[in-house]
This record gives sequence, structure tokens and C-alpha cells, in this order.
Amino acid sequence: MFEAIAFYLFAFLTIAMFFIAVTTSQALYALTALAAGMIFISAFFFILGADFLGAVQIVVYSGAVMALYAFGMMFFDTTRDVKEKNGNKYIVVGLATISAVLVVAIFAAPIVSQNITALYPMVEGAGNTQEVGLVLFTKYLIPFEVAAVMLLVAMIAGIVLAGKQMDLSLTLLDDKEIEEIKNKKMKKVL
Amino acid sequence: MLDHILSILIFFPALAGVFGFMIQKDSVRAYGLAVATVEFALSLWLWFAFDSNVSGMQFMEQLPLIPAFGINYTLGVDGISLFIIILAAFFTMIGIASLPETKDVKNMIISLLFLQMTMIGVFAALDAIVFYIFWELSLVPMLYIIGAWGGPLRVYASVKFFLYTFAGSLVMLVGMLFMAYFYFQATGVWSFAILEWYRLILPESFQLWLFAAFFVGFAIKVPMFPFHTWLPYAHGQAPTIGSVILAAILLKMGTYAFIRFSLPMFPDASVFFMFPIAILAIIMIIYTAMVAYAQEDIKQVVAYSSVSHMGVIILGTFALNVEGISGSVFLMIAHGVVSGALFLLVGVIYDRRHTKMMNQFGGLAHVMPRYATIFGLMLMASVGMPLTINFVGEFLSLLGFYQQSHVLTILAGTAIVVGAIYMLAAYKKMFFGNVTIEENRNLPDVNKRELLALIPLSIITVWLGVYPNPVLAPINNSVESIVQLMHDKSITEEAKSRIPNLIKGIEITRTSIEEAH
Amino acid sequence: MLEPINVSMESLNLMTLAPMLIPIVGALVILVIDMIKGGLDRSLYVVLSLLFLFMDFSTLIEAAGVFAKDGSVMGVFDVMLIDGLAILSQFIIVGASMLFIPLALSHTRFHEFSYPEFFALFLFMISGFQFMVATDNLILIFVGLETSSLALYTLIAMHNRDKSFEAAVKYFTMGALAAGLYSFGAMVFYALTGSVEIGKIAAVLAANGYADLAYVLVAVVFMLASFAFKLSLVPFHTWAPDVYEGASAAMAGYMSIVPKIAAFVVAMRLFEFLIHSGVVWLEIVLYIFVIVTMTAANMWALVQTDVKRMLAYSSVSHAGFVMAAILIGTTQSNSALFLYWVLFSFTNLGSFSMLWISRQKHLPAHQSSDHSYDKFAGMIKTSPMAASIMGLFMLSLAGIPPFALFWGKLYLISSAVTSGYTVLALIMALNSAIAGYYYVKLIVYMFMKEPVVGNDGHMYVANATMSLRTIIGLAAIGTIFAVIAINPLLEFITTFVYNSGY
Amino acid sequence: MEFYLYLALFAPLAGSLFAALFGASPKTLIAGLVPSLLLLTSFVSSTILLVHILGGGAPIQVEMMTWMATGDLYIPFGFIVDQVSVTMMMVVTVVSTVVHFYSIGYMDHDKGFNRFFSYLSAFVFSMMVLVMSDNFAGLFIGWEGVGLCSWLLIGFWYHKESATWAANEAFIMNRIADLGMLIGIFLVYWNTGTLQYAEAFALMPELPTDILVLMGIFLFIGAMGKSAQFPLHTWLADAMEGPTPVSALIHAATMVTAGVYLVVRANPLYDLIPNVGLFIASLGAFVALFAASMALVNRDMKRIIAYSTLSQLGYMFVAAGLGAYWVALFHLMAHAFFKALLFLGAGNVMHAMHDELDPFKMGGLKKPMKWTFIMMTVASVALAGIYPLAGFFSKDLILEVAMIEHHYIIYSVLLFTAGMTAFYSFRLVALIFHGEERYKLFGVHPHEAYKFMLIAMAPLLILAVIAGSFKMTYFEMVTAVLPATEYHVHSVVTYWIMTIGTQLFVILAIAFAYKKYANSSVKVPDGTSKMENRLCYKILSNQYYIPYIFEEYLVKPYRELSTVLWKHVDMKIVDATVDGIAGIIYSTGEKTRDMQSGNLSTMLKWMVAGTVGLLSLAVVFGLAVRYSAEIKAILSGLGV
Amino acid sequence: MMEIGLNHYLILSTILFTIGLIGVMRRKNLLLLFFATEILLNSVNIAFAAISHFYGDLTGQMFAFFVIAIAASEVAVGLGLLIVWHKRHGTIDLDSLATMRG
Repeated sequence: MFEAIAFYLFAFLTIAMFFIAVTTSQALYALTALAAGMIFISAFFFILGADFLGAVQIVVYSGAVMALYAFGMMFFDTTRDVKEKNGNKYIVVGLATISAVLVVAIFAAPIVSQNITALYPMVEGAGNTQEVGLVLFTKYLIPFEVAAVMLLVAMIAGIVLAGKQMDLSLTLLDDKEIEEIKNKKMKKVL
Repeated sequence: MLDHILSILIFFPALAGVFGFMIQKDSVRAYGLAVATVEFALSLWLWFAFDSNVSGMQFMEQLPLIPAFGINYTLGVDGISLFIIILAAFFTMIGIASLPETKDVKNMIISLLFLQMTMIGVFAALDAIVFYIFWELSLVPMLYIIGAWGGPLRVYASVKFFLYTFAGSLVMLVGMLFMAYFYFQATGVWSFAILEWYRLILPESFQLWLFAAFFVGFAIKVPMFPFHTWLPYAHGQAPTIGSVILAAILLKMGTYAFIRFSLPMFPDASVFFMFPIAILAIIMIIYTAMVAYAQEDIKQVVAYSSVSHMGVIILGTFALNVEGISGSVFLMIAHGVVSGALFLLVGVIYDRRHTKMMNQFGGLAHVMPRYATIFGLMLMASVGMPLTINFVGEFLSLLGFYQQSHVLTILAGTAIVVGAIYMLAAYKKMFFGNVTIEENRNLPDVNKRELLALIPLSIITVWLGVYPNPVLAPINNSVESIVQLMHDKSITEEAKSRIPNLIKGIEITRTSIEEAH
Repeated sequence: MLEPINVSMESLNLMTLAPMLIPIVGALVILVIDMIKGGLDRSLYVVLSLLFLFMDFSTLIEAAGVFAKDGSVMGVFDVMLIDGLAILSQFIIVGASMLFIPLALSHTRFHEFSYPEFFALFLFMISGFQFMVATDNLILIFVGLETSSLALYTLIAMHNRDKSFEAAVKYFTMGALAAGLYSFGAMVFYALTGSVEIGKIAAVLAANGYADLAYVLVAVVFMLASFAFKLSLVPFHTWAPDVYEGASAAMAGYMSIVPKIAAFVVAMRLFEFLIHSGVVWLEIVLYIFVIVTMTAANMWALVQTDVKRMLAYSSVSHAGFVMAAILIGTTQSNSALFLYWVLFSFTNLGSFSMLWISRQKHLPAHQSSDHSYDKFAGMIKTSPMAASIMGLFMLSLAGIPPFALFWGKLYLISSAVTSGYTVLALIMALNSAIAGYYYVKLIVYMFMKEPVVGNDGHMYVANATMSLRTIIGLAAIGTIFAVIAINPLLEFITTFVYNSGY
Repeated sequence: MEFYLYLALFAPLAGSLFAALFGASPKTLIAGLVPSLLLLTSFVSSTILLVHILGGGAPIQVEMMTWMATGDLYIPFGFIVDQVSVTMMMVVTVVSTVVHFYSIGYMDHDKGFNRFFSYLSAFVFSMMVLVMSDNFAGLFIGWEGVGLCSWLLIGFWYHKESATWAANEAFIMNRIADLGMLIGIFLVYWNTGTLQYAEAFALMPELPTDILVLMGIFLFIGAMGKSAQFPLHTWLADAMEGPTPVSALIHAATMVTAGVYLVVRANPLYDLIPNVGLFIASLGAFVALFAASMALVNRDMKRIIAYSTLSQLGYMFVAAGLGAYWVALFHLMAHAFFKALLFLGAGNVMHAMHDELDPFKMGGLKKPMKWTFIMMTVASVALAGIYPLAGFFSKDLILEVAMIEHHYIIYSVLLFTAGMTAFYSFRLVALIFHGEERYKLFGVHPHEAYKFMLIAMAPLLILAVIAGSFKMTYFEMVTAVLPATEYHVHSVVTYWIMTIGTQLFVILAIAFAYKKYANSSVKVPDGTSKMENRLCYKILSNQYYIPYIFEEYLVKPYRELSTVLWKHVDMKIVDATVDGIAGIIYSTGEKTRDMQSGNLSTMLKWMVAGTVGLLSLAVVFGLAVRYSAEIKAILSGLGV
Repeated sequence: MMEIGLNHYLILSTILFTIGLIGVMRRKNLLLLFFATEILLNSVNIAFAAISHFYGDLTGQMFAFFVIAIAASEVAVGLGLLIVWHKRHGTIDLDSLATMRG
């Protein structure tokens, strides 16, 4: 009962928040709504017993990602109204509605498959974090490490792209000009 | 060396072409001529070494290429392909010899040498894929020759030529793959060897489909009505040498392929499609002859006349008896010589006047008597005057087909009438009457370089018209074995009765296919 | 309580990780070198990358030997899967990368190659692809895919001009959407089977007799959509022409090969079992995809005025062509896919490299884009060798025998024929004919038009250096003499594909 | 004897090639003389062969070499000299020798002198091949060869539009007939398996009649073209555009009789199908009358003679058709002599009158051209069939044949035609040689031809006079191979009535012609006289409007249809379809490329749209699977 | 209805996913567009967690975990690209990036 109430409450909230996030013309509202939606999602995780995931959700999303976006917004100065020229709204609404209706219609049917066995069953008595840790560092060790590489890649990418070196494009300069700049500024890499 | 003479024939010009890049521009013509002459001499040697009494393949070579998929580099010649190979070598030689002043002559010569490789390759190939390789590859130098040295519409013409034939041959490729697959089903081995495919007896329904697939590729190449419209453009825009080789050799690939592939592999389908194809051939003959009559450009006349003559060749092929097929093979050679010569002749006047419109001429017989004489000879050969090379082929083709159908032969026989109409009309417009246009008054007659090409052609035209036997006999032997093969392989009653049984002790090993699906 | 877990090192099969780890190590080495001493020349990084790729390649040969002996190997908690497909595709990935990396040593300096990070990201990307193909775990596929994609977006953007940023943003945004679709698809599979490993998914579904067909279809739809994006199937292809145009020619050539083969392998793993278990719908949909992609992309390629954009559409078309292999789904067709892709790598890398060496920084007035057709007018007159080679690549792409791609087409169409897809085979053949037009169009420009006044032909090789020439030479030789290599290649590929159970 | 055979055959070829060597150089007498002498050699050889045959020698048959051999087909270059061919050889060599020598004078001032002799000798060679061949294929070689030479010679003055047009017309019309001939040959081959006369004819009696009828008809179609039988006759009159010696040789004496020769040669075939023979005879009678009627009013000297030739060919076909092959051949021979003579005489007149052809513009030429006058008169008398000249023996014999075979209609037609023949022949003679000297109005000064030309004509004159006396010798010789039917009217009275009646009729016609045209009141017609405006005159002078009909209803439509086929069918339908397919593909690309708008938002929408599309398909499919039973039921209910 | 089963979560997930799709399609501001892609990934995460819960299997949580990691990396790269673009053009409206087309 409690579960049902919680589910419907948070479902309503997340839907509302995300709906605001995609429809509002105020970037700040959108950001706020998104952040709120993220937090409400973590509530689902807690309801579903995925405590670790809920924590990560709050930390990573509401913390890191949202902070990043906030910085970005400040940089882009989009705190004002966002003017968006929208084309044909019917296409957007139509496509979304169709997809929603179709998938919902299918998902309304219960899954009849019987022989689903948990490969990594939750262990009675162990905390969710421990369980997750165990699986993560055995079975999913490799994806975990690759995810680390991915984050490294993202980091390098962010640094490179946002870095100062991008301001001067060698691609657009003549070789001669490049030589001149190189000699003049004695810059590190060119 | 004789063991590999076919490979040498194929790759010598290509190799020479590669080396040709190193030659200085002014000397490249001599180089090309030298190479082509050597090649021609080699082809003559091939003829010399060829045993006319053997009906099967000679000078066979085999080299595994992709054994995993049954593709081997297999070569061989029989009486059918031998003379077209010689003709290809010959035309490349005289083509280069009579090449007028051209821009980028080096590229031209190199392209011609590559083209020669592909031409000889097509006729020597005994593996479907090797055949296909050369078949497709021949498009490339021709594309370049038409597109780079042609007339004002050259790009359109060359691209049309390329794409049209390319599209057709891709359908053919699908047919080949099916054939190989059926062979695989029957024997459990992949093979693209034509001689192996000969041994495969397919159910009639399969034959029909495969025949149709091959037909698309061949018919466009020939070109058969209604797939012929690339040809007038290609000829109209191509430089002389391009037209000559296109008409003399490249078109023959299609008709040759009918004899090499369609007939022996699908005898029942050949019988089934005999009348539809004969009707198409007759439309080709009459319709294109009429269109040729309406032309204003002499080169277009010759171009459409090619289509018309190809109709007779097709008709002879689908006579499905020895007379008809021998005749059509002979007519391939004859048409090669004659239409090649006619295109050369048109080139002669085009070099002088830079126009091909017939109303720009008139009374040329006064100014250029020798030219008019040679043209007249070729004209007569073209309309099938006895004792010229064309007549032998045309006579035999029609004679052969007469066995299959009286009425259709009478219709096809109008070739000799309608052919005469457009040819004589064109000749009259160009050569007869008085010289009315001032530029024509002082045109020089054919020069030595041009005679170098035209005289041998004239000699061949008459020689093989009077004494075709040296060519006809080897052709006959090979054709007999094909007809016998067809008879033995055919499964329907209709085909058995249509294809004569020669019973000359040719053993056919049968490999029957168990209802391949 | 949780019990402690004992894991023996043998059961981990750590050698299955070796090929992927090498580029990661290489990338780190490059980063470290840059940290210690900056300002080193790009040639150092090129050679270092090449070295690591060589090592990678040799471990792959090692792995191939193991596979040939023992068959498929699972490793590291059964996450890694080294089977024939993984090995073959990694050969293509690493091989093509080895061909690509020397292209960085262009004569003219371009922005991206002045970064050591470029090479690091490049190597990370390769490892990402390798992870993607060497597993059947949807999670690792996803992570590998994203690793490589993120690196790829950055590599494109690092070309540092407006078009490349635009390309990167477009690619990135659509990639993000595709990632969403992928995760949704994976979620539905998980919901259905409780597993995220393709093998297990297949087993569970088969055991149920596809009772939840509707769910399966939803999962397939979303998976298909995300792979259609990666493989640039129409209408998910829209990024391809823009991204190819925005990226440098070399990068565009690379993109037309490596990411796609990785995606093909995953698609093969995922869809093959579905097709074989009689999901007719998938067969129909793939059929539609194949035909629409081939035909529509061909039509668009016809009307392009820029060679690079034309090649982009042509790559889309080729992808559609190869997709047919997955649709057919026999050993022959899957082998044909790899054969085709190996040959396509040579030819397409070659042709993009030809564009790359003719890349100028500043366009003359008459030229509307980097590689407009006009630019190549009369090329035979001014630089015959380059024109001949370019023509060769075009002919090969068009499928003119005996050049490389012909054999791929031959084998692929043959596989269609063998499996009874007659109409498909014909459509494939006719599409090749349509495609002939735009390849020939470039040949027409190069060989049959007059050069623009003042064009001395230098611009066609403006960017050429020894290493670029070497790569083009290799590609050209590979294209011309492909016929010699086909037999061993075919036997090798067929053995590997067959032994992997595809 | 084989040597003489080859000599007779190849001497003209040698002459032709010799003259051809000088083809492009200015006139050299030697180019005319050598071929003429070589032809004389040929004539002599033919004579030797004739003597051999006359002396009861066996026919000479040689096989020079294989021509074509494939499958079961075997065609050699084989030649035979038997009674029939030796007759033809004699005719050909005699007339052509005469014409050659004559031409040396006639073509004296022509630029194309050397060329002319080359063509002329080539013609003779072809004709020899035609008559000497021992198989149908060889016959066909000669058949086409003479056609070619005829084309060359009619169009000899190629600067004249009318000449080249006539040449082409002749060639093409002959080609139409040749097609029939070719089909006939195919029929012979596929039914008898050989093309050798002897073997083929030997097998023919065993063949079903309908096949034989077809064979006979198709071969005769070939003969119709070469012998200019209706409706393929128009070319012959137009062929008079060629130099007059050509008309004499080709279009009077030799080539046009090839058709008759063919029927004679194929007598074993035509004997088996008398119905076809009757058709041939009827057509011949019709043509005889038809051509003669056109000759009545024509105002072109050469055309009149040409129509006369046509008419006489009709006679020959009557004989051949009725089975009197030897009679046909005999008339062929006699006709060759006097008709060639007539033409050569006409040539003299033309020369004298500077190529004037209208006899109304001549008159009174007997004074300046006495010898020509004599020769032409003799030839005309012979043509008219007055005793004892050649025509009497041959032509009256044909009348008798018709009578004896009880074909009275044919007989009366022929008899009437004989009168017309006499009339138009002497109309011509009267107009040219008698009456006022109208030529003076045109300021022409006629002169007699060269002496040697007249001498060259002399043998023909003699033969025209005495040829009738060879009748019995000839009969004995030739019936060795031809059916030896003697044609005698059974009752002597009837015979005499017939003969004298015919003679009287003919003489009356001559007298009428003289009365009407030999007086001084003959004017150059100017289209105003009453007669010229009569309908029948108009029909006749316009050759029954047949050339007009051909031009309007065959030539023009053909030309127009050709243009339509090219410009509309080939370009606008066939080619446009091909280009249209390409164009559709291209324009589809052009139209749909907007899908790639370059806008990211659109791209994303496409992706979502693609996904939704797939989903919809999935749902449709899913529903179809779930309700497949119901769907099947509904479909079967609908009767699908 | 009151018994919350897997289907409820799946439907919720779908609705959220659809909202994300709407955002992806209608947003012209790139930054806000990126928000929408985050919504896509998050909606799936709910479903993963739910499946994991109802099957008693941890794999779903693992997947969700990695999805979060991926989302985070995407943000980094995406923002990097946006910064560069904004520096050059002063806008992050996606209508501004339409130089390549056709």
C-alpha cells in the first residue's frame, strides 16, 4: 500500500518535473526541474531496494552532472528565456504519442516467460552496497575498468575541447603563419 | 611457349601498356604499333598452331585463382573464338597504324593496349568469372576513349555506354552465380568453369530463368532491340578508333557469349526463346535499317547498320543448327571487318572535313575516287554482295534459320533489301552528284597511312568472301560439337526435334541434377 | 552474509584481455611522455601508436592461433568472448587503424595532429572497439561503444574548424539519442530474460519459444534503431554525410570502416539468432532496411557535388549492401561480410586518402567545397599517376572486376543466391549499377574534362608525404592484386566464422 | 576443254581488273582495248566449247574449289558447259564483244573511259558465272554480280541525279526479287540437301507438290526482278539512264534474260508444276502487251526500245511457262542479237544528236546516217518478226506454242502484241530516219558514227538476219538437256493461215506506223494536240502511273516512316525510356535530398520517426501473429 | 492496480522515455537538448532497477550503474563541444549548425 502510494506519488512528480524540463522556456526552470526529477528517481531506487544506486544517482546526477550543467549555463549565459523556433509541433507530439501508446500497450501485458533465473541473485542479509560491490568487482570488473577509461577519455576530451589551444586553429592557418606563430610565441606545442 | 600462348596474348599488351607510360610522347605511336604488330603476329602463330580438325578447346591453361570458390584462371580457344581473337589483334594493329593526329596520343595508345588485353581475354576465357572480369574491364578503356576523345556529347555517350552495359552484365553475374550454385548442388563442388557447366543438365524452368538473366547482359552488349539506344550515341560520339573497335570486336562479345553460354548451357530454353528472340532480331533488322535510312549523319547510318547486322547474327545463332551458327560466327568476323572498315572510312572523311553530316558532302566520287572505290567495296560487302565476306555469313545464317521458320526467314531476309536501301541512299548522298560545297572541292584522297588500314581490310573482305574455308572449317568443327552437345543435353521433345542430331561420335558425359532447389 | 570469493587466475583467461590492453597502455604511455616533455613532434606519436598497434596485431595473431586450436574462449568471468568474429573484426579494426595512423604525417599541418592527446584518444578508441566486439555482454558492449564514440567525437572536433565542430555536435547528439535507444532495448531484453548476455538471452528466449513476442519485438526495435544509427542505415543515416564532410578526409575514411565493422559484429551476434529462430518480422524489416539503404543512399550520392559527400553516401550504400549479409545469415554470407569489409577497407581508405593528400587549406575561388568534383577536372592531364590511382579506387568501389571490392560483391551476392534470396541478389546487382554512375562521374571529371586554367596539378598532391604515399600505394596494391589474396583470405575467414557458429 | 572453260570464264575478269588498274587515271585506249581483246578470247573459247558440244561432246563440268562447307552444306565453285549454258555463253560473249569494241568509240570522249571498261568486263564475268555455274549458289553469285555491275553502269554518270536514282532503284528492286530467289534456294537446300542442279533436280520428283510450288514461285520471283516482270518492271525503263552500250548489253541482250535462263535451267522443276508454268506464261503474255502499250506513245527513244525488250521478255516467259524451254531460249538468243543491234543503232543516233532522246526532235536522219538507218531498220524488221529474219523464226514459234497448247487467250494477246511491236518499232524508225529534218530546229549537225563502231555492229546485223537458220541445229543440240517437244501445227492449212495472217497483220501495222509518222506533217509535240490530251494517251505515257504509285505509296511512306521511327520511336520512346529510368532515379535523389536538411533537429526527428515506424511495424506484425487464425478466416471469407 | 508490479515500472519508464524523446525532438537549445538525453537514460535506469528488484537479480543495477557513468561522461564531452561552439559563434542554438546539407 505504502509502496503503491509512493510509486504513484513519485511517478507523478518525476513525470511532472521531466515534463517541465523539456517544455519550459526558462533554462533555469528546466535545470531545476531536471535536478528535482533526478532526485525523485533516486527515490524509486530506494523503494526498489537499490540503495547504492540511489546514492550514486544523487551524488553523480544531482551533484556532479547538475553542477556541470549549471556551470555550463552560466558560461553560455542562458539564464534568460530561451527562444526556440519550433517547427511542426504535430510531428513531435505525434511521434511521441505513437511511441508511448505502442510501447505502453505492449508493456501493459505481463511477461509470461517463466524460467527467468537470477544470475546474480540478491543475497539475503547482505547490504545492497556489498552485493553490488561483489558483483561489480568480479563479474563486471572489466566493464568497470573500461568505464574508467571512458571517463578518462571524457576528461581528456573535455580538457582538449575547452582548452585554450583550440582557440587558434592550425587547420585554418597557412603553414607559413604557423611557423611565424611558433617562432614568435615559442608556445609549447604547435 | 605454345602452352601459354593465350596468357601471353592476353597479358603482353597489358604489360606493354604499363611500360608505355615510360615512353616519350612522340615515340609512343611507333611503340604501340610495334606491340600491336607483335601481338598480331602471335595471334597468327596461334592460328598456325591451331589444329583445325579438333573440335574441342585447344591451348588450355589452368591456374587456380580462388579454388575455395571454384574460380580458376582457365583459358582455351576453339574455332569459334580463335578468329575473333585474331580479329581483335588485327584491328588493334591497324587501328593504331591508322590513328590520325590525336591529342594525348600516349594515353590513347595505352588505353588501346589495355582494351586489347580485355578483348582477347573475353574470347579466351573458359571460366565464367574470368570471362566476366574481362567483359567488365573492357568497358573501362572504352569509356575513356569515348569520353576523352569523342564529340560534343562524349560524356553523355560514354557514361550511357558504361552504365547500360554495366547494369546488364550485373544481372548476368547473378545468373552466373546461380549457375555455379546449381552446379554446386549437383556435384557438391563450386565451379565456374564453362566446360564443367556444359555437363550440367538443368530442368527446363531453371533454364528459362537463367537464360533470361544471361540474356539481359548479352542483349545489351549486342545490342539487341530495344536495348540498342546506347550504341548510336557511343558510335556517334566516339573517335574513329573507338567506333572501329567497338563495332568490330566489342559488340561481338555479346553474340559470342550467346554461343558460348546460352546455347550449350540452356538448350531447352534456347528453343523456348527461339521465336521471341528471332522476332526481336527481325525487328532489329528491319526497324534499325529504317532508322538508319532516316539518319543525316553518315556515322549514325553505319552505327544503326551495325545493329541491323547484329540482328542477322542473332538470327543465325538461334537457328540452332550447324549452318546457322557457323554462319553467325562467320558473320561476326565479317561484320567486324566490314563495319570496322566503314567506320575507318567515315573517320577518313571526318578528319578532313570535321563533319559527318551527309548533306555536307555530295560528289565526293569526283574528288576522292580511291576513297569512293573502297567505300563502295565496303558498301557492297555491307549489303551482302556474294563473293564478299558478309555474304557468306548472312547466307548461312539465313539458310540456317530457314529450317526453323519460313515466314520469319522471309521477314529477316528483307535485310538484304532494307540494307541496300539505306546504304545506297547514303552512298548516293555522299559520293554521287556534283560537288556543291566549296570545301569539298580540294579534299585530298586517302593517304598512305589510311590505306595501310584499308587495303588489308579490302583484301580480307574479298578473300574470305571468295574462299571462306580456312576460317569456316575450324568454325564448323567447333560448332558441330556444340550443336551435338545441345542435342544430347536437351530434355524437351521440342528441343530434341529442333536441334539436329549430328551423331559424329561426340561423347558427352552426363551429369544430371536431381531436382535442384 | 556474503561468502568470500576465490578466483583462480587460470579461469580468468587474462590473455583474452591482452589485445585491448595494449592500446590502452599505449595511450597512457603517450600521455605520460607528453607530461614529461611536451612539444614533441607528431611523428613520434605516430610511430609510437603504430608500434602499439603492431603489438596489438601480433597478440591478435596469437589469439587467432589459440582460437584455431581451441575454439571460442570466454574470459574474465565470462565477460570477454574471443571467438572467430571477435578476432576477424579486431584484425580489421587494428589493421585499418594501422593504415590510418600514418596519414597523420601530412605535409600540411592540421590542428588535431599537433596534440599528443589525439593519439591517446585514438588508441583508447581502438580499445573501445575491441571491447565492443570481443564480448557478448550488452553492458560491456555499451561501455566499449561509448568509450570509442566519445573519443571519436573528440577526434572529429579536433580538426578545429566550424564544419568539424558542427559534425561533432551532430554526431554526438544523435549518438546520445542512440545510446538512449540502446539502453532501452537492452532493458527490455533484460526484462524478458533476466540476462544481458546475448548467448543467455538467446537461450532463454528459445526455451520460452518466444512466448512474449511483442516484448521481443520492442527490444529488437530499439536495438535495431541504435545499430541502424551506428551503421548509418536509412533513415538513421542522416549524420553520415555531414560528419564525413566535417571530419578530415582521413578521419572520414577511417569512420567509414572501423566503427561500422564493430557495429556489424555486434549486430551479427544480436540479430543472427533472432533471424534463425524465425522472427519473420526482423527478416522483413532488415530486408526493407537493406533495400532502402542501398537504393536511397545511391540516389542521394548521385546528386552530390562534393566527392567526399558522395563517398559518404556511397559508404552508407555499402553499409546497406553488407547489411544484406546479416539478413541472409548463413556462414557464407557472414564470411562474405568480413571479406567485403576487408576489401572495402583497402579501397575506401585508399580513396579517402587520395582526397586527403589533395586537401588544401584555402579554397580557390572556383571551388565550392573541399573536394568538389570540379576540383578534379582534367586531373589526368596534370597528375596522371594520381588520377589513375583515384580512378582505380573508384572502379573498385563500383565493383569492376578484378579490383578488390568486386570479389566482395561477388561472394556476397552469391551468398544471397545460395540462400534463395533471388530478388535481393538482383536488387543488389542493380544497385551496383546505379552506384556505377557516381563513381564514373568522378572518373569523367578526372579523365574527360579540361583542367581549370592555372591548375598545375600540385594541389592534388599538396598534402602528400612519403608516409601518405606509402599508405596509398599499399591500398592501391591491395586493390589491384586482391585477386591473389582472396583465396587464403576466404578460407581463413570462412573457417573462423564457421567455427564461431555463425 | 577445261582450259577453254576457264579461259572463257576468267578472261573478262582479267580484262576488268586490267582496266581497273587505270581506274583513277585519265583515259587510255589500252584500258579499252585489252578488255575487248580478252573478251574476244572469251568469245573464241566459247565458240570452241560450242563446237565441242555441237560435235556431240559430253558436257564439261568442273569443280574449281570449295566455296562454303559447313554442316551438311557443301557449295563448290562448280561450272558446267552443257548445251544450255553454251548457248548462253555464246550469246553473252558475242554481244559483249561487239559492245566492247563499239564502246571504244562510243565512250571516246568520256572521262570515265577506263572505269567503264572495268565495269563492263566485270559484268560479263558475272554473267558468265551466272550462266556457267552448276549450282544455285553460283547462279546467285552471278545474279548479284550482274546486279552490282548494272548498278555501277546505270549510275555510271554519277553526277546525274536521275542516273544515280535509277541505279539505286534498279538495285533495290532487284534485291526484292533476290530475296525471293534466296528463299527459293533455301527451299531447295532444306528439301533436297544440295544446291547442285543435277542432284537437286533429280530429287525433286519425290518431293510433295506444295513444296515444289513454293520453290517454283520463289525462284520465279527472283526471275521476275532480273527480267523486270510486272510489277518489278519500272527499273528497266529508268535504267536507260546508263550509257547506251550498257543498255544494249545488260538491259537488252543479257542480264534481263537471266530470268528466262533461270526458268529454262530449272525446267525439271517447272515441268512438275504446270500450274506455276501457266501463271508464268500468263504473266509473260500480260507483260508483253502491257509493255508494248507503253512503248506506243513514249517519246524517249531508249525507253521505247526498253519497253520493247520488256515485251519480248514477256514472250520468252510465255514460251518457258508453257514448257517450250528451247523455244524460249531460242527467242532469247535471237532477241539478244537484234535488240542489241537496235540499241547500238540508237546509240549512234544519240551520239549524232548530242544525247537527244526524243525521236520527234529528229527526223530525216537516214541521209546523214545511212548505215545506222539500215541497221536499225533491219533490227526492227527482225523484231517485228518478218520472214526471213531472226524474229520470225523465234517469235512466231512462240505464237505457235501458245496455239498448240490451246491457250488461245495467250495466243491472241501475243498476236495483238506482235502488231503493236511492229507499230512502235517502225514508229521509231519513221520518226528518226524519215520525214522532215526536224533536228535542224535545234541546231544539231548529225554525223555518222565511227567506221569501226559500225563494223563492230556488223556481226550483230548478220546474226539478226540469219539467226533463224540455226533453228534446227540449235534444236538438236539443246534438246539433249531440254524437253524436246516439237511444236508443229497439225494441219498444214492452219499453219499457213496462221503464218501468213500474222505476217500480214504485222506488215499492216508497219504500214500504219509509216503512214502516220514518216510524213512531213509530224511536229514536235507540245502537249496541245488532241491525242496527247486523251485519257488513254496520258495513262500510257505515264506508264500507267505505276512509277507515280510506287513513289507516292511506297517510297514516300517508307521514307516518312523511317523518319518517324527514328525521331519519334527510337528517340522519344525507346531511348527516352532508358533515359527516363535514369532520370527518375536521379530526380528522386534530387527531390528527396531535402531530407538531409542539415538541421540537427530534423535529423533527430528522423531517427525517432524511424524508431516509431519500426515499432508500428512490430505492432502490426505482432497483431498479425496473434490474430493470424482470425485473419485467415476473414481472408478466406473474402475469397482470397 | 494497487499492487505495484513490474509492468507499472516499465510503463513509467516508457512515459519518461517518451518525454525525453519529446525533449530531444523539440528542443533547439543544445544545452536543453542534452537535458532531454539525460532524461532518456534516467528513465531506463528506473526500469533496470525495477527489473532487478522484481527478479532479485543484480545485473540490472549494474547496468543502471554503468548507464549513469556513461551519462556523466557524455555530459563532459558534450559540454566541451558546446563550449567550443559557443566560443566561436556565441550561440548554442542548433539552427546555427546547418552549414552542411543536401
